[in-house]
Amino acid sequence: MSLEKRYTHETLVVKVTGELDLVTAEEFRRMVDLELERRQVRHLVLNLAGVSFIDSSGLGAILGRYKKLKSNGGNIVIAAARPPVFKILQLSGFPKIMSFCESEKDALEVAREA
Amino acid sequence: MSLEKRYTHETLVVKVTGELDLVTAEEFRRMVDLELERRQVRHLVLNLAGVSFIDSSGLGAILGRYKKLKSNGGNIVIAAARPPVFKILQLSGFPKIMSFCESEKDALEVAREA
Amino acid sequence: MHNRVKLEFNSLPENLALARLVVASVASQTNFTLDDVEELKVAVSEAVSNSIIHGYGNCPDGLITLEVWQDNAKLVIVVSDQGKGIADIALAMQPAFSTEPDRMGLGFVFMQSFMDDLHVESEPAKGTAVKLVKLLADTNAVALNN
Amino acid sequence: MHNRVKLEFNSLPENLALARLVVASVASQTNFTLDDVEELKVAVSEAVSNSIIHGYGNCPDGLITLEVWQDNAKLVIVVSDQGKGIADIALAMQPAFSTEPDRMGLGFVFMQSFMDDLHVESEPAKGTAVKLVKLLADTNAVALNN
Ligand SMILES: Nc1ncnc2c1ncn2[C@@H]1O[C@H](COP(=O)(O)OP(=O)(O)O)[C@@H](O)[C@H]1O
Ligand SMILES: Nc1ncnc2c1ncn2[C@@H]1O[C@H](COP(=O)(O)OP(=O)(O)O)[C@@H](O)[C@H]1O
Repeated sequence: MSLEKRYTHETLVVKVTGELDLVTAEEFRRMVDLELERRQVRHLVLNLAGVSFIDSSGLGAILGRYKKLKSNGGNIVIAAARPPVFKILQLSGFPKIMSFCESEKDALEVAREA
Repeated sequence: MSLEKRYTHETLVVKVTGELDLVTAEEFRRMVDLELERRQVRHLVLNLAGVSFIDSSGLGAILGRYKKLKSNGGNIVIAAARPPVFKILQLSGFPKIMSFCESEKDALEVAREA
Repeated sequence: MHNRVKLEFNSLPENLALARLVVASVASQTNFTLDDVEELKVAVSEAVSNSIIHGYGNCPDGLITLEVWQDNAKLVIVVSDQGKGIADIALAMQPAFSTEPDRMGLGFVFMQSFMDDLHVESEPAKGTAVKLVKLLADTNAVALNN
Repeated sequence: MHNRVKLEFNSLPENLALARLVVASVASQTNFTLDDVEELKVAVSEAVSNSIIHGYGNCPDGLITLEVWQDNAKLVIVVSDQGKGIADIALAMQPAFSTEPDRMGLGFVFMQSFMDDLHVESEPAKGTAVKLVKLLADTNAVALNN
């Protein structure tokens, strides 16, 4: 798994590539939390276009970041999840608590207007 | 493994994609021999650009076709083998008995002039 | 075609990807769709993660066994450990139940959603075996009985 | 990191790709280069092909065991079968020697070329075990003794 990060308008954009399982969820958690400590982050846009696999450990890592941001009035916007990954996020009820967009561009707009 | 075949000037051009091992060498053997029976083939150009793996079973299948063609005054020209595949062909002495080319186009010319 | 594969490995999280690869590789020898294979990977990832985290408490010295077999009607996966076991299986399988505060309790939910049959055997201090069955699409009705 | 993985499978040619995957997956957890991994795949493919073709005479009911373990200095692979065995190991290992007319007798040559150490144990009617050792580049000198 690899992460690409950029920061714009109080929004952290993280592009994830690879598999999000027990091993990589821990890396994801560490690397995102480091950014959350370093900067003034309200919203997190997660571009999942490059994620080929996710299981409940990966979901747990996303949900953990959601809780942190929520307590500061922020949220997560998920962009470009592939069908099998989207199916799992949906099964877990994620669409009830965060927005989903087709593209990173749309996700950034949703974050900016939130 | 998959094969793409075309026929031009008594030369059969076969583009191989995938892994050439015990399982697929047998398919390769069957499919190439079918063409050799069907048509007037003097030379065989093997485009190996898409071959990601080869072992001695794959080599054996190529060598078997070589022997058939040789007995009719023909030969095999190998095109575009990737470095790990080329290394194995080299270790086995193939460059001593057949030509190697960078591209399928060059290989066709070598076959036409032979 | 009938095939049977058994993988034994240490309870290292790094072996999760390997367990998924083995299942995907056996499943792709059969007529499973790409979507089926993705779902099998999730189910096996949950079962093996549970052996690592819960069974062996994240200690890498435990041994996990993954067995995969298939016939013309179904693919069967058994993941087993000799770890700490589950005291109350029915409780453990409830959605959102977890004994770890930072986990979601969705492992069994995913196994259940993505497989046609799920069977858990476990004994405290002895270990846990999770059996997962996926039927081939065209044989959905007949093959659950063996 | 120390890791140990054992795969048991039927002598089906379709399982060759699986054996290569398992070795590649364990090797990629260590510092092996991509070229090293390619060579490991060839060596294991030759050993497993031999068990299928020679050990079990292409009958798919045989059982083949692939063990892979690694430490900081090397990767060790053992491929074993309970097939027909080798009467004269030294003869069998000679380049271009094969008991099958349409095979090239290059299997052991490749195993030898691509690995740092190769050891064959075999007994007629009992079976064959082939041990393959690959050292990590920076430890090439020291680690062959265990
Ligand atoms: N292999 C196992 N060994 C011991 N306990 C287990 C095992 N698998 C599951 N459990 C128990 O079942 C509970 C629920 O598992 P699961 O639904 O996968 O959720 P989670 O892994 O998020 O806790 C776990 O929290 C654990 O207490
Ligand atoms: N696992 C095995 N069981 C029985 N015989 C074997 C085994 N592996 C190798 N041999 C014998 O050793 C010979 C040489 O093997 P190898 O160098 O791999 O060449 P090839 O596979 O092309 O015959 C084989 O022809 C066979 O007689």
